[in-house]
Amino acid sequence: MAITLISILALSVAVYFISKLSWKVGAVINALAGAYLMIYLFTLKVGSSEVLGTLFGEKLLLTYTNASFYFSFVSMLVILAVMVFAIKWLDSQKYPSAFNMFLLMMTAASLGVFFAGDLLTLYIFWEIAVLSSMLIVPMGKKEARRAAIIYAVMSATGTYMYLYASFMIYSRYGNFNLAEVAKDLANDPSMPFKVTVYLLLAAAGIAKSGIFPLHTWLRIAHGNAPDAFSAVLSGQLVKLGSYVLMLVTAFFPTLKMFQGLELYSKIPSPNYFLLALGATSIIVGTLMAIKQDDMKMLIAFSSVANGGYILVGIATMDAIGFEGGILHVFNHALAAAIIFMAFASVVYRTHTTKISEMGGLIHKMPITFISYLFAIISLAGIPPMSGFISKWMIYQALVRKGMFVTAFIAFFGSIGSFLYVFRPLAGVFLGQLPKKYKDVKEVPAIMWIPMVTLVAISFIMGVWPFPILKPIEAMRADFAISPSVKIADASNWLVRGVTGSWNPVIVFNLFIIGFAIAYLLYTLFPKPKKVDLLAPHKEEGAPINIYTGGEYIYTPDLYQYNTKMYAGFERMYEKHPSWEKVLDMLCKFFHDLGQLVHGWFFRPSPSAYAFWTVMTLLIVFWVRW
Amino acid sequence: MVYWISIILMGIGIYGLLTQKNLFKQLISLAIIDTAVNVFIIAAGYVEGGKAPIYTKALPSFLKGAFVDPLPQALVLTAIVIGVGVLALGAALLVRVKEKHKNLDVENMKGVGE
Amino acid sequence: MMTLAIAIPLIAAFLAAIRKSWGYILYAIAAILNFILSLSLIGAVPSIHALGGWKPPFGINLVLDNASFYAILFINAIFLIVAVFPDIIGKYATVMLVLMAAVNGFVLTGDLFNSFVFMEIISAAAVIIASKRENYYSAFKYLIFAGIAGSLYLIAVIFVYTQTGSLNMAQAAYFSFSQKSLVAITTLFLIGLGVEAKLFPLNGWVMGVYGGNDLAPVILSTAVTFSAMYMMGRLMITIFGGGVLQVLYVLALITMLAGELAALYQKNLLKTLAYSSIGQAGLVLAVLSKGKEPFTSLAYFQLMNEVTAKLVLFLVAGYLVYKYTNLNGIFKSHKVLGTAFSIASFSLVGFPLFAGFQSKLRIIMEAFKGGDYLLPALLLLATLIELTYLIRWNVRLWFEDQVEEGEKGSWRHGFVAIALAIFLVVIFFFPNIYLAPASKMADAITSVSGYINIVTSGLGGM
Amino acid sequence: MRRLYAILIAAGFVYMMLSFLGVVPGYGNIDLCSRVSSSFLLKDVSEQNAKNWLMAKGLETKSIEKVYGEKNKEDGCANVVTSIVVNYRSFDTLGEVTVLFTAALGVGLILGGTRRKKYGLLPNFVFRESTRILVPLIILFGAYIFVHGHLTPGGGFPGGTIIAAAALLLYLADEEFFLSKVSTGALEGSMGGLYVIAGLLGLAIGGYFLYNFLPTGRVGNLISSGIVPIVYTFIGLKVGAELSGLITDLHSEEG
Repeated sequence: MAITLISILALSVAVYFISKLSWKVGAVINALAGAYLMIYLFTLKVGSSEVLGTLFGEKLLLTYTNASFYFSFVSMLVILAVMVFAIKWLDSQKYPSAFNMFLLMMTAASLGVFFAGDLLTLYIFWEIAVLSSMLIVPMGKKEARRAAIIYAVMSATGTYMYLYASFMIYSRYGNFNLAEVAKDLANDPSMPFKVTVYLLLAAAGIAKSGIFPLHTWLRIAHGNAPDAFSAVLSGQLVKLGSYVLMLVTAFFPTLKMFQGLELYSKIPSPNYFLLALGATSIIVGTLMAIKQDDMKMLIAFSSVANGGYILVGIATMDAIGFEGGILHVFNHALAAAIIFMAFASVVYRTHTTKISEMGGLIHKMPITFISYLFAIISLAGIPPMSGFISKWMIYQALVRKGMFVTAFIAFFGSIGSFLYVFRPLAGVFLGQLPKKYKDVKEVPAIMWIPMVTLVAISFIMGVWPFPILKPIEAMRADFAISPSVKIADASNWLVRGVTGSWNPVIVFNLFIIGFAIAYLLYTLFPKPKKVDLLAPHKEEGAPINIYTGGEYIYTPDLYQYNTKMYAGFERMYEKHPSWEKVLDMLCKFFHDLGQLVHGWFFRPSPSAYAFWTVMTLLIVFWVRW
Repeated sequence: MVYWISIILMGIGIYGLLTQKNLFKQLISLAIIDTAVNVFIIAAGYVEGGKAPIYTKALPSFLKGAFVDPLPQALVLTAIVIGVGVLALGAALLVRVKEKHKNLDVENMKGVGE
Repeated sequence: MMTLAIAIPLIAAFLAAIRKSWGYILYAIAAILNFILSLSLIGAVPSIHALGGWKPPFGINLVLDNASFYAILFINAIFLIVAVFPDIIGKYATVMLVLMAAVNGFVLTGDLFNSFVFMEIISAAAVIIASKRENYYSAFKYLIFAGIAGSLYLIAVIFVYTQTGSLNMAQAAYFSFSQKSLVAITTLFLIGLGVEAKLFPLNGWVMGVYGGNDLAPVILSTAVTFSAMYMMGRLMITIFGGGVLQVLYVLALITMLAGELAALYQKNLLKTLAYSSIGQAGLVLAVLSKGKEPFTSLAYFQLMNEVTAKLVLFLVAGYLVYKYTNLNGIFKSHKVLGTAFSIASFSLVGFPLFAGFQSKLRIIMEAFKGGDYLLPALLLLATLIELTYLIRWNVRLWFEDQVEEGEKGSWRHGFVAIALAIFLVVIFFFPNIYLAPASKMADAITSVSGYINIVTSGLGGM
Repeated sequence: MRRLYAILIAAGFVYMMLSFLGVVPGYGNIDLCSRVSSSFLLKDVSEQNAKNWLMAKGLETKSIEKVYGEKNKEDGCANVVTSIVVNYRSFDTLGEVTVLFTAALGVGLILGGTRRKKYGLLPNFVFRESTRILVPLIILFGAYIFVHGHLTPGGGFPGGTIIAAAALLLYLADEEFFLSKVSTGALEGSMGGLYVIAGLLGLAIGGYFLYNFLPTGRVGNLISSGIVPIVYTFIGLKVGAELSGLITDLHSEEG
């Protein structure tokens, strides 16, 4: 493992120089490397471990577990798709060589995070992943420069808390090794220490997966990053955060650690705290996503909400909830990746991300449309796509635990997701095609093939989820979360829940039948006639004799139905409190503090220098004499 | 006593640095502090009734209490020269400051933003 | 032999005064000779040189132990690197030669008054260097600051003399001061050295001096800072152990945060980096003030990393700031410089794969081992702030839309910057390149009896 | 208000220094035998056991010895301050010279004029003519001071300063007078270089930098104390040249 990771890291630098000669070759090498890593994952044996090197007298350990396999597999699925996608897409970019280098570097580093056997290794790879991804972000739109900074700062906030906690652990147990630390934590008598460490470690995951207090970077970073890279950000990089959250809540025996702190339904209060954060993220993400006019920001907020689902699922520490949360990692990764790639395809052709400026692209880009359609079905959790199964599992757990408020929030998020995923669907693909896009073509095959492949995988896993549930079950067994319960029952085609079971095959068949009937009806009924938005006018933007409410219409664009699509609903929370403003205030505070320091100590005249010299002297004298 | 004088001189120098708005006066205040330190050093080497440490016909040999400590005097010699160097450098800088910022008064200097 | 480290640049400086046009060539020759000389001194460690043949404590002696050896090696290496840039040095070659002699003397000397003299030469030379590019007012402010500090330092020296009866450092280290006199002496020394060591709130000059031209930060934030930090360790730990170390710790922590906060606010590249070097100095001082072994070596390790990174940053920044008026996206035309700048800033922040990671994480680890939970927390907070502004600058210099047409860059800058940047990566993988010297330095600094032994046993030696 | 605070702070500083004074022996009440300067006075540095000194074991008490007029008394300076400045602690003096050199250099770099600054004030006839008479005398006096530095109060620094005073007088007396910077620079540079070379010669001959390698003669004689008068001559000329150069810089303008 060590050699592979290091050589891929080294290769990434080589790729830069190769890409300088021809970025296409670089992109192909990237894709080949990605494919190799994908295959490599299957050759590794679970449980094997390797020493990467030594640092500060501690061994840097790489351990390959079921969790590593699962998360790496999901990551590689997304990254590989994007890498293939990028072979063509990169010609619309300004920095193809650097993109190739950092993408490959980030890939290796993320795998390193998943393989890490101790806290320090995880930190190192984590930082490399953050750094390399942070350097891709500003290649996007103009706003992306700021996005990269916000991303770096938020991420570092979490990471440094994590680092602090790691060293707290090290100074107490003399060990970074995850397995050992888990054991030590289980037997540690000091509750404040455990809670502190738990929350600090989780902070890294919270920052990375965009859970509530540190979620604001997602909107700006995902929304402004290079389009295809948003797929990696949202589909893969955010999952690093989920991985850390899984480590601290499930791998560390939290149930045992926090015995006596149970708050509600046998969930310890620290876990419950995370769960509450997850629930908050669902609300915030959903409501904010509905408001967005920029399709990428919309999906960015949906990532916040889905990160919340994952966290809620994992934090329940219930067999089915945990599996649901972990399965949701897979589902959301795929869905988000497809959606962002579909958007990237749209932007590749139309050069805009504003929903209200588009429409009717279904006629021009049907394959992209189909991919997007399937992805949002999965994202919104509608059968028969795989997205439904994970959400269903999370609901099952919440209901069984009797956590009705959280369950309600989860349902609410689900309904909200119908609203927000429909907005780009209607605004971008359906409706009227603006005249300026009448020459738009479908993207080349090299770009739609990865999308369609991911759609197919997501679809198949929706019908037959047992292959992907197998490693999840193994993970659950590793973490000893109700090991007696069996959820995936492949022989009976059942996913067993608490209040009932889910038979994806039957449901799929029913859907196929329903779809067949619907299609039949569609073909039988007379076809609708295509008319212009404002029927009698001849040229776009030049209405003749069109009026409504006693006035002529000069701006027909505003009468486009996807302008302010959910205005009625949005009005209900128009004056919502903004967390971003709070964070901005925090930034301002530090900035002002800097100004204060600058003005008081660094700017003034020699008199002030004399003053400070003497004052320091006097203070030292006063303290020490 | 001389200690006191030197320390009070230092205080005066610091007072000057704190209150004077004219840069040249501040430089002079710095020179006052320098001088005060020199006085302090000389005082640290004084022996009651001692003479300058030079052997002459009248004082041909080392008697206890006959000479003051010569080392501080040597140090002061060095310190004075250093003080002169600093003063000259500061004065030269002030010539240029005056040219560039039009004024030596801290509050009326032009172009000293940031 | 070790006197030559001072004599060579000094005689070169005097020669350069005769013919101004020889300045740069003499500087280059002296820098090369001095570097070779300091390399060859490794055989002479540990030894002393009694100047004029007068034994310590009567005469002045130079002490070459592990600490001063590695310090002058590092310092002369920096002077050698700077010698690559005749365009930066310009007509300041003579001053640079004096500065070289003074810094070497400051590090090597084993006599308190002599160290004062060298400190004054350093500050005089530094003031002149600071006045480059008409930066007169900042230079004047620095002069006032250095003047006050020098006076206090001198008073402290005299205090030591009245107590011990000599000016020798080894004797002062041996002498058992009363608690009160120890506090008085160390307080005065703390302020005296604090100005050069950029201790809060004595570092008001830094912004103006480092931010005012391209030569001052390159040499003052590296070689001079290094010598000041060396002297801080020497005086506060070896000679006057105890004293006001706790006060230094608190002040250093404030320095760290204040510097980083001010850098966050700053909009000018050179000034941002100037503040950043204040913050870094605070970190080094805080670790140094622990006064115990693993910390001392880590402090010097961190210092070496920081100085190397800062050298790259200031070289690149100084070059660009005076070439263009608007720096947005300028790295698009200067890719090599940009890469070096980014690597150095990442190293400063402490990202893995770069040298800063090694030192910062070790500091955190040792602090936790020592039961100090405050230093790591503040260090991480400072790092967060540092990351914010460094990333901001990196993004701006790389990705903003370029306003000015890029010109052809200077190969000297590119070569040196990228070589040092690669060196920073190498240090991540082989930290012993810096860590071994740093720990040897720290051993020499923390061992009081070792220092006294070198001086006593070296009596009569070269 | 500002002044009140300033007074308070200055008073605080004075109070602090007064408290610190507690650790210093009282004024005039010091024991020279506990300080190294007693050995400088006795000129028995090389006979002292330096190790004992370092270990704070104190001075080996010796009987009172006649110094003046004796031969081969270590450095052989009658003026002990000079013997410290130029011999025992000659390295400090080298540093001191360097400070002055740096300052002169700095003033040159900062002001950097190439032309005499004219004030438009014509000095009167008496002043101009008397200056012509005085200048050689002043220079002679300066030379006397630094040549006799090892016997009488004074030495290189005062001597050099007196020589520079002659230059100042010339500047004041004559609107046209302008010393060439090349000459002062060459003088100070070569004198400084000679000082270092003298030190290096000591290193080559005696094994120590700044070693006094000449016979020291009889205390109190003009030709005595080895390299001390020679070095003081270097210093005197150097300081004179430097300060003259400084004055030149201050009286010059660009153009």
